[in-house]
Amino acid sequence: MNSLFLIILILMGGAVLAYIAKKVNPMLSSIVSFVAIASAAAVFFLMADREPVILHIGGFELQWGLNAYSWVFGAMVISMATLASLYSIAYMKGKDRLGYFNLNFTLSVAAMMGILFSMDWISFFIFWEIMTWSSFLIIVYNGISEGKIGIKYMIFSAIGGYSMLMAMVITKSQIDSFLIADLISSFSSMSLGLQALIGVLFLIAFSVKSAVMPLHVWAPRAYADSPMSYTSIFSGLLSKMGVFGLGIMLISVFSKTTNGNIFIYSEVLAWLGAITGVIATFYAIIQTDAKRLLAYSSVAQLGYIVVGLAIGTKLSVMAALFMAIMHAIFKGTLFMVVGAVEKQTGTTDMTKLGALIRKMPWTFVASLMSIIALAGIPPLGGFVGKWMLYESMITSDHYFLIIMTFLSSTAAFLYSYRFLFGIFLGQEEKEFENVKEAPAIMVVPMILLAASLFFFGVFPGYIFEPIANGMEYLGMGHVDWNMTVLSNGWGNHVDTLSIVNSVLTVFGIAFIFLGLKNRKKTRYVTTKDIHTGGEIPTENDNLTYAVDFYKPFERAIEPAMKRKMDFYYNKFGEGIETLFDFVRRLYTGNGQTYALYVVIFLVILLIFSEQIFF
Amino acid sequence: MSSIDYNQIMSIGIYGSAIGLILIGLYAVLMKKHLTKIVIGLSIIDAGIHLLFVAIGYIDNGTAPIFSPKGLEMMAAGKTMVDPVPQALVLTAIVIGFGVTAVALSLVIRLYRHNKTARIDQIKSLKW
Amino acid sequence: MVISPVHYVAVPLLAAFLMPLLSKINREFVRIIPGLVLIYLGYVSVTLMNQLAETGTIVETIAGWSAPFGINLVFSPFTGFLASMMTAMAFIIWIYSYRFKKVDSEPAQRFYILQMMLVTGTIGIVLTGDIFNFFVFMEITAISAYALTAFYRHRDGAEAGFKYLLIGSFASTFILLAIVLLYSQVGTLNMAEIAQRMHTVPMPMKVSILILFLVGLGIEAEMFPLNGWAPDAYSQAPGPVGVTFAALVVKAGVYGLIRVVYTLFDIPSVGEFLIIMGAVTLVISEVAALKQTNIKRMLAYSSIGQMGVVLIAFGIGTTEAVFGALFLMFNHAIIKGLLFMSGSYLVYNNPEKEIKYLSGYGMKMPVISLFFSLGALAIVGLPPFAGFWSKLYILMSAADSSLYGLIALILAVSIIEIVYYFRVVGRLYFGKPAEGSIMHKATPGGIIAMSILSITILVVGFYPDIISSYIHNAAEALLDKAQYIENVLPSVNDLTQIQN
Amino acid sequence: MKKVLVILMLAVIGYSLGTSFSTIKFGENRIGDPKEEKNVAAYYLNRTPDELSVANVITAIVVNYRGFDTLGEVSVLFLAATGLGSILYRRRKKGEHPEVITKPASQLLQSGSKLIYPAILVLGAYVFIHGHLTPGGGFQGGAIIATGLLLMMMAYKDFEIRHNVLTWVESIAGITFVSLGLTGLIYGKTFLENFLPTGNINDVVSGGIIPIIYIAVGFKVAAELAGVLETLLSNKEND
Repeated sequence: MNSLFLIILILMGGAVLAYIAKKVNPMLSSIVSFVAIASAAAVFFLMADREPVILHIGGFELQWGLNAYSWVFGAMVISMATLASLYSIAYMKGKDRLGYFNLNFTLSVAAMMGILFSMDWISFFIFWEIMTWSSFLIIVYNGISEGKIGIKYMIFSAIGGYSMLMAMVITKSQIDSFLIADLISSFSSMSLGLQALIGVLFLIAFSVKSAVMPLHVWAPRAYADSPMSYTSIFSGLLSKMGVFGLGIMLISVFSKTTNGNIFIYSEVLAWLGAITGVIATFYAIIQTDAKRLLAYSSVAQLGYIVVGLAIGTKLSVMAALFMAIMHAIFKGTLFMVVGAVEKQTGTTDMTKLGALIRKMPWTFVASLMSIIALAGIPPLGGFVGKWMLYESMITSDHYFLIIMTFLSSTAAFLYSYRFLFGIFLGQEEKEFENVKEAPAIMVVPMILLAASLFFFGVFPGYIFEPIANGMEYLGMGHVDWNMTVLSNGWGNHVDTLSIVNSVLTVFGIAFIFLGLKNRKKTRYVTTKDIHTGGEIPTENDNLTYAVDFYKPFERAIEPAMKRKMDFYYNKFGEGIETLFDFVRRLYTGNGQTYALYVVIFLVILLIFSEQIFF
Repeated sequence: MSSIDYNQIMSIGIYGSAIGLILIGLYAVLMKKHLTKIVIGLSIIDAGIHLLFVAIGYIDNGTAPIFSPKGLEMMAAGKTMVDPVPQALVLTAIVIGFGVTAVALSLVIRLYRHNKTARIDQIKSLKW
Repeated sequence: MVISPVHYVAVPLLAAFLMPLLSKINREFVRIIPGLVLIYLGYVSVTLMNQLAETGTIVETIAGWSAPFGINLVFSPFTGFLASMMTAMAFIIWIYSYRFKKVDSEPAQRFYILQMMLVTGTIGIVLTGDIFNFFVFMEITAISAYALTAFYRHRDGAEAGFKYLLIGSFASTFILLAIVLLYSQVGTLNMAEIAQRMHTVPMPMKVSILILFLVGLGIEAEMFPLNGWAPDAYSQAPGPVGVTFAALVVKAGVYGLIRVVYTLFDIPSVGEFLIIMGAVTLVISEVAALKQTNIKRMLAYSSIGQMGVVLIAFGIGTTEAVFGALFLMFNHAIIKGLLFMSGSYLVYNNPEKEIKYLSGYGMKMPVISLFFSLGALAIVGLPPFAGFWSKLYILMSAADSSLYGLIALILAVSIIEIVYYFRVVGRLYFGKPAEGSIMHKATPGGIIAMSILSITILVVGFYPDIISSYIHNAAEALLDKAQYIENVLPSVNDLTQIQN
Repeated sequence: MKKVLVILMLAVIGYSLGTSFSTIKFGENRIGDPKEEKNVAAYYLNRTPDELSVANVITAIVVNYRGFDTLGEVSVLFLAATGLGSILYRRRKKGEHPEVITKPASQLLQSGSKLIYPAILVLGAYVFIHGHLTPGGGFQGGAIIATGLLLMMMAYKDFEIRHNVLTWVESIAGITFVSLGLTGLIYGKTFLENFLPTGNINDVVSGGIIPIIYIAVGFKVAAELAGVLETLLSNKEND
């Protein structure tokens, strides 16, 4: 059997088995799901063959295959998913409807792998939609806000999915083939109008999943409301499917045309990505809930990735793909961290939490590493990506974009700090006295991922290699890379290894110094322990540092934040519903009116019979 | 000459009255508020159509399509038989019309009992 | 006895006449007999479909008079497909309704008779090759439908039944009038012969007849603005009857419309008319469905909307479009059947059938809720369920005819559809359970019936080829008018007369 | 306003129906010479006397050529009766008589109906037995008989048609019809095909299965109409 087929089969079968296993034992369900994903991962890494497999379904020829480009994403998806499902065993322990959860969890992993294997639009769309509804079913799993965010997610996904469907049937009618390769090769032979139409439709489709403004409004709540073990792949991987599609469209398809219209799309998309980055960063800063903070931060990060893809030079695409992988890892880790915190303390509100560093040290280490990567500080992975992105923007003269990106990535320090401080540092709260470290099953994936961040930060070449192959497959030509050295357009080199060495040295010295200095005199107090200030706090005062953490900043940006995109969408939706409600009053309930409609219809047909039928 | 006139008069008379019946029935269905009157309107429409149907089967100087001794005699006298098909179909249509009317009346009874009124514009608990 | 298409009508009728007698022996017979009849008809379907593959279209004459003179039943790949589908669906509905009502009271016994005759009428509509016979079967369907709609006395069944009857009478009036005019023009009632002679009819007359047919059959096919009766009837009829309406009766109406437009008449501009009317129907009904609070009405409007899509596809009229339309009819039968079945159980003890009382039922009635959710996913056309393929084919055919605006419209409306279906699904699983709602445990028959439908949805979704060859033959048979005429009237070889 | 609209619309419908029918000449011979068999009507007129030996062509059409329609028609009646039963069903208390009317009818009606009731029944029977020879047939005869029953129901408070009897009559008549059709399928080749000798035209026993079917139809129609009338009449408004 073809290994691709086998992978999908294992995952789908695992999904169904997990659902059935729930009837035996809830725990077993999670384990089945993990085993399925892990064995799929084993098959993927050990024996994935790149021969396309052809299926005949419904009169269509479906092709599944694996190429260098999809391998990059496939490796990322399947390994992240394995760790997330391992984490999920402990995280979901004791919750209701585990069968339901694991079914959808495994299904969405299967769907993602399916998307990456698809070489034709039909299977692409099928897996795309499976991914959509399985993730929808998980978003509503917690039942928060009575399914409203679920509906929003579904509407936006449907807009995206149906844009893709429309684009692909139009493509089919033009070139008589559903193969992605055929679209790439014959895109330039289509008329200009169709090129524009198909291009826009595909871009909408992929932008929705990668949460580009103004199609992003579903993302923050959807990320925050799902169970964290799923969010780590929802935000880390599902959104990357949009990036995957954008890569194909922006690089392979659009580059085949010579006219300028398509260029505008890329430019517009780059701008949208940058704006998304800025806005989402600002929103992330003012969140008090750790989940929301991370969710907005995800949207912002996706914005950078889109910018990189849209600029479309070798370096920028490399940067975007590198950041995509890094983002999957660090954001996956961070959501796992939040999940662990939520599991142990029961809340993710940063104004309540604090000083968990001593209770959950391993979790802290993992989150520290990820936050460093997120903020783009060397020596971790995020730095390399950002460096390349800036450099590519400078070399391609997108100066204004640089300003925006720089603004948002600097502002990202604010929320990174808030996250770290709000949860792990500061003073202790009484109610969290007995909090313990998360179970090993949860800690291990987090630490593994954090370690990989460090590793890839030091040796980015291990990621450059597959990315470069992928880009070559997409038709970008050869890309220059080195295991530890970034070469840039000016002839200079950025040697990551030496940066790492120097940073480590500085850290090491500082650490030893601080350790020696504070050896014995540390005294830990709770937030209520402020008698030195002469005040006696009441039981209900929330004195955590994280309260009003960035108050001046919030006040500064408040007017701009007041009107959310979301607000306009809601108003629009309400307006539409009112209109629709009005329309349905056509059905008055009076049988005679219906009879009158029939006669009116008949009379209209009789009067205009010549115009209609002759 | 006179026969043409006669035909025209007959055609206007018969078609006209049949179409008239249909229109009267339609008017009753569309304008009358009482359920029973609406049912009567439906029956009137049916009657008009049946009349039309039989009328298009008529042939000048036609006789009933029955091969009884009398009928054979008339045929020998140069009369043709009228088209039997519409008559047969109308028979079916009448019976069907009866069935529908019966069901309609029973529904009217039920409606009257349920809603304590027989005015169609007051019976609209199902709407939108 | 030789298996022939006439069994589809004769055997149920015989059973219907027998049932009042047999019920005096043992009341259980009333429930069992329809099932036995439908099993037999299933056997007939299988035999005839096999025979069809060997010999081609089966034309069954009645009373020994060949085609234009007697009535005939045509079992072509097209009608055969529909008849077999309806038989299968009717059997599933029978399983579902087996324990639906206790047979202690007289109306309960009559329920089963009426239900069986409703099925017989729809199958007769599809099979007959005679326009007046078509009318008769339509009335059989209609009268049993009126009576069944008004079956429950504690609901507003009578109101819905009366509206249905009022509009349905209009339908039969217009169709009968059209038949009168048609007979006066072509002197025959056989559909094949009418098709053959249609080119002799002067244009204004032809158009008048067509308009009457369109209005009359449009009522049965639930075309806007002729569908005022439909939501009421669907929502007030007993559960199994609602399923029958969605799965069989509407299909028969659409069949009639399509048969008239495609076979009887030769006016090409009807295609555009159907597209426009289909689009209007689609939009208005889905819009009306969005804010429904009554789940059965919501399903009814959704059903009408789907018929709009079917009309659009038939209006496009290419082989691929017709294929898509027939596929959608099949899918709609199984999926909407599942939705109505599970929906009826969900609101069983809820006299207003309000959606808001469904909160949290996913925990209390997990199996039924799962069926409903599966149906919801499938009906909006999400892969990998059955509904996706038909939607894909219809969109592809629209794209081939360069109707991009239409594609956008269908997809935009699908988003509305997603909203209201997923609202219900979300509420089922994630709303807080309402106070004091009483569950109704599903009968084993109900579970079996819904399982069969769910499995069909999944199987067709994953492997549509299992059904697509039949549908393909059906689409070709429908479009090949000359072949139809030749099959029914073998003596006429002069095909030059036929204008396509 | 609505009235004006409706009248205008009716005028349009009337106008277009009128123009349609003005092209159909009243009394025009559209059949042609029956011998040429140009259309179905001519065919029926030409073949009926010889092949079916039925004098009344309409009966031949109704029962044989288009017998399938008639079967459908009978089922419509059956359905109407059944449907009525289910729509208007009321649970009766034990031993309670279905009271048809509240006030007793006048002496005139009572005596008169007693007098003509047998005559009506005989007339009805005559009409459907001679359906293949003279105008009339099963439907007409059945309707006549039902009229007689209606008369009695109106005249006498305690006149009751036993429900069981109606059920038996209508079921057996219906079964006869379908069984004859199926027998045709077995003996001949097609449903409802005539398998009996046709006899001589204008004899009472002629036309093969046609008279048998028509008699069955007569009984069925009578039983069903009576059933419908009984259901409608016995439905007092007291619940």
